[in-house]
Amino acid sequence: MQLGLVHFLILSALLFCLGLYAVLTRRNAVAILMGIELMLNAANINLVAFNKYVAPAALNGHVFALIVITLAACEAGVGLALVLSAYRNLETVHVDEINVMKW
Amino acid sequence: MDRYLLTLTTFVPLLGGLLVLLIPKGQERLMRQVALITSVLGFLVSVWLLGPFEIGRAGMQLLERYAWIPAIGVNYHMGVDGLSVPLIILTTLLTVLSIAYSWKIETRLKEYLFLFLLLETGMIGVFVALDFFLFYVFWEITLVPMYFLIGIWGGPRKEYAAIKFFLYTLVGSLAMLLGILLLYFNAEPRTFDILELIRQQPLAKAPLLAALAFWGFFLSFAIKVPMWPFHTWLPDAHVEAPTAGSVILAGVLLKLGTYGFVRISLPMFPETFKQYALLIGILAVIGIVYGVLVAMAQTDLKKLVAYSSVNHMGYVMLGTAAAAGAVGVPERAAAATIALNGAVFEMIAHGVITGALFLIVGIIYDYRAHTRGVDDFGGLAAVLPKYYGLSTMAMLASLGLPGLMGFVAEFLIFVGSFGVFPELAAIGVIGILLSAAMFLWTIQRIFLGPKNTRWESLPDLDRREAWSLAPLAALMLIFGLYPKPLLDVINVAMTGLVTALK
Amino acid sequence: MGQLAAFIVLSIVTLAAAVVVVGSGNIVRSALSLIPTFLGITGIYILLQAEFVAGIQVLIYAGAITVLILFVIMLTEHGSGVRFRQVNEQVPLGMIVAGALAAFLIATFVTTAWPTSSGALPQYTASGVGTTFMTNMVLVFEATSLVLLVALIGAIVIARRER
Amino acid sequence: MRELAWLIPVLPLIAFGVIIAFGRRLPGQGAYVAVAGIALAAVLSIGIFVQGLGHTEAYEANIRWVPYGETALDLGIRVDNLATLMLLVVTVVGSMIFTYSIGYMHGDPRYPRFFAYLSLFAASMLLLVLANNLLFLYVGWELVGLCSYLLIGFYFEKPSAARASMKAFLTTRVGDVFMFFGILIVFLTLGTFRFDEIFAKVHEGAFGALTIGGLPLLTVAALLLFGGALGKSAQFPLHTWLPDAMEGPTPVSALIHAATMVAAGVYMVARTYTLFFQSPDHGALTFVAYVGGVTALMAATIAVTQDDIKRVLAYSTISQLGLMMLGLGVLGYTAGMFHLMTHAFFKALLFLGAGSVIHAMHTNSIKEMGGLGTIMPSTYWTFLIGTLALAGVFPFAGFWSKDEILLEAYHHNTVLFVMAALTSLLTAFYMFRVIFYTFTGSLRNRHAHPHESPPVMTRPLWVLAFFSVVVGFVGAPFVGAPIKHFIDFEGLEHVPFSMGMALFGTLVAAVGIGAAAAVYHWKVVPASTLRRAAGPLFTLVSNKYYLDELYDLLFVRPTVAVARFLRNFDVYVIDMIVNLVGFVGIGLARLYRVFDQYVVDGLVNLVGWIAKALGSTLRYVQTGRAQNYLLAIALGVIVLLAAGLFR
Amino acid sequence: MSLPPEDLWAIAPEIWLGGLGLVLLVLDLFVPANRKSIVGWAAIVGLTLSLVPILGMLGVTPRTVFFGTYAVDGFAVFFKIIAVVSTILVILSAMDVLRGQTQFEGELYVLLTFAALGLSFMAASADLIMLVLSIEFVSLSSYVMAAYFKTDRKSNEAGIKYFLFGASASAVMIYGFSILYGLTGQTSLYGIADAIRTAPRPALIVAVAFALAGLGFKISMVPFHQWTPDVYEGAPTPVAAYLSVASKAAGFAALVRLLMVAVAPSAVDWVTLVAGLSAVTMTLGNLLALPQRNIKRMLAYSSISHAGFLLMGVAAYRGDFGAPGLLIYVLAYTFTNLGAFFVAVLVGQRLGSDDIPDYAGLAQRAPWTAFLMVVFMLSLTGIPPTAGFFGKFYIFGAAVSGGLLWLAVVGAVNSVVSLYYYVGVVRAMYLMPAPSAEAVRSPVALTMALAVAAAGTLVIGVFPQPFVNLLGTAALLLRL
Repeated sequence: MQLGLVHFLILSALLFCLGLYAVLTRRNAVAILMGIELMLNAANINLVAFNKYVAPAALNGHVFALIVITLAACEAGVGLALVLSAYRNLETVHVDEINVMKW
Repeated sequence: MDRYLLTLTTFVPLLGGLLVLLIPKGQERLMRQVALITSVLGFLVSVWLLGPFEIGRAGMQLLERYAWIPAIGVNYHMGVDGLSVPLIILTTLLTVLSIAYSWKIETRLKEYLFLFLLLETGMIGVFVALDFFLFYVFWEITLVPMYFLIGIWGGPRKEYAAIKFFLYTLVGSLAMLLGILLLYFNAEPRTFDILELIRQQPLAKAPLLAALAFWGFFLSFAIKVPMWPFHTWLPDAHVEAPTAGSVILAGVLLKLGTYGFVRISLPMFPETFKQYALLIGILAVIGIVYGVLVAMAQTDLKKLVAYSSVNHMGYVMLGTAAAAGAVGVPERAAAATIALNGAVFEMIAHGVITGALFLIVGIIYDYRAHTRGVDDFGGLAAVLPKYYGLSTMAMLASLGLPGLMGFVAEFLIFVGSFGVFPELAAIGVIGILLSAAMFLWTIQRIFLGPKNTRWESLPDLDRREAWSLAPLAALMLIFGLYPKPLLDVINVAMTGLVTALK
Repeated sequence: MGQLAAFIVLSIVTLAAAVVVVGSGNIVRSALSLIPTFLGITGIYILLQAEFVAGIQVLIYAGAITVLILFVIMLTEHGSGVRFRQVNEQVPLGMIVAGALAAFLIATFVTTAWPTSSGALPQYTASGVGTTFMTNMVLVFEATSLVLLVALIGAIVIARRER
Repeated sequence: MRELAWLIPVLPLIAFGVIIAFGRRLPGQGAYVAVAGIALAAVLSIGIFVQGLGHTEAYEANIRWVPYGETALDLGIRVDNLATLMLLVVTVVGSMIFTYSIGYMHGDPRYPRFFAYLSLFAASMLLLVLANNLLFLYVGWELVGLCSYLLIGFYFEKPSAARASMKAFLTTRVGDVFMFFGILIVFLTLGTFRFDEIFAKVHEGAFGALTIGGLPLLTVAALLLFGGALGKSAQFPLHTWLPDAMEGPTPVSALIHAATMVAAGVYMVARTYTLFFQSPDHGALTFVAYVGGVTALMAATIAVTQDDIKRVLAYSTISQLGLMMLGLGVLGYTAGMFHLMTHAFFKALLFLGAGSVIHAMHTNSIKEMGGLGTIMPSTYWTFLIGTLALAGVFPFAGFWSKDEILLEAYHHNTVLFVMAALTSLLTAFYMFRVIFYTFTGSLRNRHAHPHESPPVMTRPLWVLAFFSVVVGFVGAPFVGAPIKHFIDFEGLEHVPFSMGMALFGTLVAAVGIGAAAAVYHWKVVPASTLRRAAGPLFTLVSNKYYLDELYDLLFVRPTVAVARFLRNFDVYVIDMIVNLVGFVGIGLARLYRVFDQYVVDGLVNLVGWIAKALGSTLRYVQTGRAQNYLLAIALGVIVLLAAGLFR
Repeated sequence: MSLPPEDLWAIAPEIWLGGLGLVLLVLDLFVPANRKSIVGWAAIVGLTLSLVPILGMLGVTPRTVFFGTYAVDGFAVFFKIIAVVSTILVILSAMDVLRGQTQFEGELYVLLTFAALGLSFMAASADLIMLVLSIEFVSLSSYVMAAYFKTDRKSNEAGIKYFLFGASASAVMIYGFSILYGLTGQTSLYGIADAIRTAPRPALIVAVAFALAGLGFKISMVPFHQWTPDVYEGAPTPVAAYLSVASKAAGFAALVRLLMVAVAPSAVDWVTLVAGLSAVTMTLGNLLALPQRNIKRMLAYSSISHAGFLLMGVAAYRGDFGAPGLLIYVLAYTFTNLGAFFVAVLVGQRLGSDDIPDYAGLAQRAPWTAFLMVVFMLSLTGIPPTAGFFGKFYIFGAAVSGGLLWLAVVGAVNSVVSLYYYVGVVRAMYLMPAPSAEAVRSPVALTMALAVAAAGTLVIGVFPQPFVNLLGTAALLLRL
C-alpha cells in the first residue's frame, strides 16, 4: 500500500474531531483553546497534503498553512489575555461558571 | 396653483403640524389656534379642489406626476376623481371638527395636535396617491399617529387597544405590500403606477398569482374596513381612543379599506374579485347582521357605535361585492353602478353620521357624565333637549331613515346588490330592521323614561359643541334630502369604473 | 513503503498525544502533551515536503504557543492543575458528536474522487514559499503584519490591569 | 294650480323648520305657524280639487335626485284624482286637528315641538300622497313612521309611551322590509320606480310568466308591497302596535292613527292597484281581501272588550281599515277609497271627541265616566254624530261608504260578505257601548270635575261633525254618486246601488245599537253575566288573542338572546383567536427557552444519567452555557450537512 | 512577475487606513491621559478623509489586483463605505462612554480604525487566504473590544464567550476552506469558480457547510447565533453597535462573494439552503426578541432577525432586485441600528440602565432623542417613510421576483411580530409616566452620531433615488 492523500486526510479528520471534542467538553477555557489549536492543525495537515497531491504547481497550501499558524498564534495571544483578564475579575477560568448573562 | 393643488391639500396639515411643534412650551393657546387655523385652511384648500375639478369628466384629474425613484419606476403621482374628492373633503372637515372638539385637551397638547395633523396628511395622501409606492407610504403613515393617539390619550386599556390596532393593521399592510410586489414584477414594463397597472392587468393570465395578490390586498383592506371576522380590533380601538380619535378612526380610517376595494381591488382584479364576490358578499352580510346584533347587546355606548360601524361597513362591502359579482355581465351593469354609487355614498354618509355619533358620545362622556354605560342613563331627553335632538337625528340617520344621508346610501346599495345577489341583499335588509331596533332601544334607554335625578344638573350643549355637530347634522340633512350634487360627483367615477369592467 | 511506516508512527504519536491533550484530567499534562502532538505534525509536514511549514510549526506551536499556554495555566489554576474537574457534563454527547463527525468525514474523504495531480512539488519548497509570499501573496503578507500588530495591541490592552 | 302642487308638502315642511329654529319666540309659540302651513296647504288642495274636477289627465313634475350611470332616479309628484282626494282629506282633517291641538296641548312644556312634529308629519304624509314613484312613496312612508314614533313617544317620561313608540316604529318597519323587497322586485324587473311607467309595463305584460318559488312574480311583488300596508295600516298580524300607540296625545291619535297615516296602507294599495289587479286570478287582491276581513272581525271583537275609550277607537280603526282592505280586495276600488275618506272625517271626530272627554276627566277609562252628555253637550252631540256615522246609520257618511263595501263583497265573495256584515254589527254594538258608558247614566268617578272644552276645541268638532254628515252624499245615488266618476279604476265595473243592501245595512246597525242598549242602557242582561258566560273566549279576546305575548316569545326574546350570545362570542371566540395568535408567538419564544432548558439540557443530562448508571464517575453539575453554544456550532454544521446532502 | 503600480492605487483606501492606524498609535503616546478624545477626533477626521479615495473608486471597472487575491469592484467599495461610516459613528458615540471607564481610550480608537481596515479587506478579499486573514483581523480586534471594560464582569464574560465561539467557528471554517482548496486546487475564489463545477458533491457540501459556520457566526445566522445576545449585552454598548452593524455587514460581503463567485457555479442548491436559513433565522430571532427586557439583548435578537432578512436578499441575490435589495437593506440597517444603539448608549450612560422599562417617560425627558428612537424603531419594523421600509420593500421585491414568495410571506409575518417588541420601546418612552422630570441631555459627539444616523434613516426613506443610483454601481460584484 502506497502512502497517499487519503491517509493524511484521515489523520486530519481524527485530529479535527479530537479538537472538537475538547472544545465541547473541557471546562477550562485554556483547554478549549488547546482544542481549537488541534482543529487548526488538522486544517493545516489538509492544506499541506492537498498542496502536494492536488495542486503541486503553486505553493498556496503552504502559504495558507503558514498564515493559519500565524493566526493561531495571534488567537492564542489574545485569547489567553482574555482568559487572564476574566480570571482577575471572575476568579474562574471555567466557562460553565462564566454565566452571568442568560436569557 | 392648480398644478400643485393636491400636493398642497395633502401637505398643508403636515406643515401646520410642524409649525405647532416649533411653538415653545406653555403657549397652549397659540398651539390650539395654529392647529385649528391649519385644519380650517386644509378644509378650504380641499373645497377649493372643487373649482378646477370638472365634475362631469370621467377619469383622474388634477394630475401631478414627478419622478421619485425612477430606478424602480416609482413616481410621485397624484390625482383625484369622483371617488376621492368627497372622501378628501370629508377628511378635512372631520379633522377641523375633531380639533375644534379637542379644545379642552390639556395633556401633551403639542404632540396631540401634531399627530392629528400628521394623521390628516396620511389619510389625504391615501386618497390622492396614484402610485402604489406612494399609496403604501401614506397608508402606513396613518398607523403611527393613530397608535399614539390611542396609546397616550386613550382610556384605561389604551395600550392593549393601541398595540392591537397597530399589529392588526400591519398584518394587512404587509400582505398588501406583497400583493403590490406581485403586480409590479408581473407588469411589462414594470411600474407601480396604479392606472398603468389597471390598464395592463398584469396578472390576468396568471390566475393563481392573481388570487394570491388579490387576497393580499383583500386582507389589508378587509382588516381596515373591518370586515367580519377581522373586526375585533375595532371595538377596542374605539372604546379606548379619545373622542376625536374615534371620530377620525370611524369617519375616515375605515374608509381607507373600502376605498381600497373600490379603487384597487375592483379594477385591478375584476375576474378574481368576481370569482370570490359571493364569498365576500357573504362575509359582508354576516358583518351586517352580526354587527348590529352585537351592538344591540352592548352596554357601553362607544362599543355600541363601534359595532354599528361594523354593520355599516358591511353595507359598503355588500355593494362592492355586488359590483364585483356583476363584472362581465353587461345586463347587470346598471345594478353594479347603483350598488357602487351606494357604497361610495355610504362611505361618506357613515363618515358624517358616525363622526357625529362619536362626538355625541364624547360630549356626554368627556365633559358631562363621565360614563358611557347605556343603562346608567335614562330620561336625558328632558334635561338635554338640544343634545337629545341632535343625537336622535344622528341615530335615525344611522338607522337609515329617509330624508337623512344613510337612507340614500342603503337604498342604493340594496337596490344594486339585489340585482346581483338577491339572497344576500334579502338577509342584509334584516340588518336594517335590526339596526332600527338597536338604535331605538338605545334612544329609549338613554333619553326616554322619567327624569333621572342623577343627571338633573347636566348642562345642555354649549356653543362650541353645537358648532362641531352642526355641520355634520346639516350634511346629513342636505344630502339626505337632495343627494344629487354629491352623487353627480361619485356617479361619473363609478360609471367609468363599471364601464371599464364591462 | 518507508514513508508509510513513518506516517503510521508519526500518526500514532500525534493522535496518542492529542488524546492525552483532550482527555487528561490534569490540565498541565494536557498542555505538555501538546508538544509531542505538534512535533508529530511537524513530522507529517516533512513527509509532505513542507520543510518551511515544519520549521515554523516547531518554532511557533511547539515553542511559543505551548509555553504561553503553560504560563496562563500556572497563573490561573494556582499551579496544581488537578484540583478542578476538567470536563463538563457534555462528555457523552461530545463523544457522540465528535465520533459521528469523524466517521462521516472519513467516509467522505475516502469515497471522494480527489482531483489529484500528477505533478510534483519542487525539490525544496522553502524558497518557493518565500517567492510566493513576495509575489502572489504579497498583500496577504503585508496584511498579516497588521494583524499581528492588532493582536499585540489587543493582548496588551486586555492583559494589563486598569490603574 | 296644479303647477303649485309641490308647495303642498313644502308649506308644512317650512313650518316645521321655522318652529324647530325659533320655537317659543314665534306667535302662539309656533302653533299659528303650523296651522297656517296646513291651512295654506288645504287651500291649495281645495283649489287643485276644484280644478281637477274637469281634468282627467294626471299632472307630473320631476327633478333629478339620484343619478346613476347615464340615467337617474327622480323626485317627482303626480296629481291625479286619487291623490287629490287624499290631499283633501289630509289637509282638511289636518287643519281641524291642528286647530284643536292649540287648545288641547295648552300648557305642555314641549308645546312648540309638538306643532313642529305635526307639521313634519303633514309634510311627510303629503309627500307620500303626491309621490309619483315607489321610491318617494317609500320615503314619505318612512317619514310618517318617524313622526308617528316621535309623537307616540311625545310623553317620553312615561315608560309606557316610550315603549309604545318603539313598538310602533319597529312593527311597521317589519312590514316596510317586505314592502322594500316588493319595490326592489318591481324595480329590478321593470327598471323604474315611476307609477305610470310601472303600470304601462305591467299592462304590456312585463312580468310575463316570471315566477319565484312557484308563485307568479307579480303576485309576490304585489303581496310584498302589501306587507308594508300590513304594518302601516295595522292589519293582522302586524296590528298590535296601534292600540299601544294611543299613548300619544289624542290629536295625534286622531290625525295619524285614525284619519291619515294608517290609511296610507289603503292608499298605497289603491295607488298600485294595477299590480294587484293584474296578478294572475286577482290572487293578490284575494289575499288582501281576506287579510282585511280577518282584521276587521278580529279587531271588532277586541273592541267590545276594551274599557279604555281610545283603545276602543283604536281597535275600531283597525277594524275599519280591514274593511277598507276588504273592499279593495273584492274589486271595490272606489268603495275602499270612499270609506277611507268618510272614515277619516268621522274617526277624527270621534278621537277629538274622546280627547275632549279625556281632557275633562283626566282618565281614559269609560268605566269611570258616565252622564257626561249633560255636562259636555257639544262633545256629546258631535260624538254621537260620529258614532252614528261609524255604525252606518242612514244618512250619515259611514252608511254610504260601508254600504258600497258590503255591496261589492256580496257580489264577489260570500264568506267575506259575512265577515263584513258581522263587523258592522259589532261596530254598532261597541260604539254604543261607549256612548252609554260615557255620556248616559251618572258620573261614576266622584273625584272628577268635568267641564266642557273651550271653543278652540269644540269648533273643529262641529266642523268635522258637519262633514261626517254630508260627505257621504258624494256616494248617494240620488245625486249621481259623483265619487264613482272621480275615483275610478279602469277596467272595473261598479256594482249598482241596491236598496236591499241599504236596508240590510241599516238593519245590522240597528241590531247592534239595540243589543248595546239592552246590555248597557236598559241592562236587560248585565255585562258581567255576559262576560262570565263567554268565559275563556272572553279572556282570549280581552287579552287581544295573546298576540303581543306570542311575538315577544317568538321574536323579541330570541333576538335579544342571540345578540347577547354573539357579544360573548365576539369577545370570547373571535377575539380570542386573534389573541391566541399573539400568545402563540410569545409562547413559542418561551417554548424555545423551555426547549433549550429542558430538552437540550435534558438530553445532555439524560445521556449523563445513562453514563452514570453505567458506572461512570460523572457527577451532575450545572450547565456550561458557553459550551452549549459551542455544541450548537457542531450540531449546526451537522444539520447543514444533512440539509445539503438529503436534498 | 511584478506588481503593476496601479494595483497600489487600487488599495489606496486600505493604505490610508493602515497608515492612519499607525499614526494614531503614535499619537496616542503623546496625548495626555485626560485628553484622549483628541485621538478620537483625529481618527474621525482621518476616517472621514479616507472616504475620499473610497468614493473616488465608485465607478471603477471591476477587476482583481495583487495577482487575483484582491477584488476591486463597486460591491467592495460599497461595503468599505459602510465600514468607514459606521466606524466614524461608533467612535463618536464611544467618546463619552469611554471617559473614565478605561485608561486605554486611545487604543480603542486605534483598534476601531484597524477594524475598519479589516472590514475593508473582508469585503474585497478574492482569495481564501486573504478572506481568512481579514476575518481573523476583524475578529481579533472585536474580541478585544468586547472585553474592553475589564472591570465589568459582563464585559469579561462577553469577551470570553465571543472569543471561544469565534475561534471555534473560524477553526471550523478554515477546515472547510482547506477541503475547498483540496477539491479545486485553488485558493482564489475566481479560480475555485472554474474548478468547482466538477467537484464531487458530498465533499463539496462538507466544505460549504463548514465555511458557512464561520461566516454564519459573523452575521449571527441561526444556528450560529447564540453568542449574539450575551456579547451585545456584555460588551460596551458602542462596541455592540459596531458588532451588530459593521462586522455583520462585512460578514455579508464575504458571504455573498464566496457564494456568488465560488459556490454558485457548483451543483449545490445553495439558494434553497440559504432561503431556509433565512426563514429560520428571522423567525427565531424575532420570537426570542419578544420576551426581552434589556434593550441590548432585544436589539441583539432583532439583529439576528435582520440577518434573516438579509439572507433573504442573499438567497434572491441573482434576481435583479436581489443585489440592490441586499445592499440597500444593509445601508438602511446600518443607519437605523446604529441609531437605536446610540440611544441605548445615551440612556445607559445617563440613566445607568439598559432595561426597557427604564425608558419610561423618555418622551418628556428627552423629546428629540425619544422621537429619533421612534424613527429607528419604525425603521427597524419597516414602516415608511424610513430607510427600513425601503430596505424591506426592496428585499421583499427581491424574494417575490426571485420566486421565493413563501419566504417573502414568512418575512412579512415576521415584520408584524417584530413590531410588537419594537413598539415596546416606543410604548415605554411615550405611554409610561416619567419617574422624574429631569431632562436627559446628550453629549455633543453622541448627538452628532444620532443626527447622522437619523438623517440617514429618514433621507434614505424619503429620497432613496440617489442611493439606488449608488447601488446601481455598487451592485457590480466582480464575477466571472
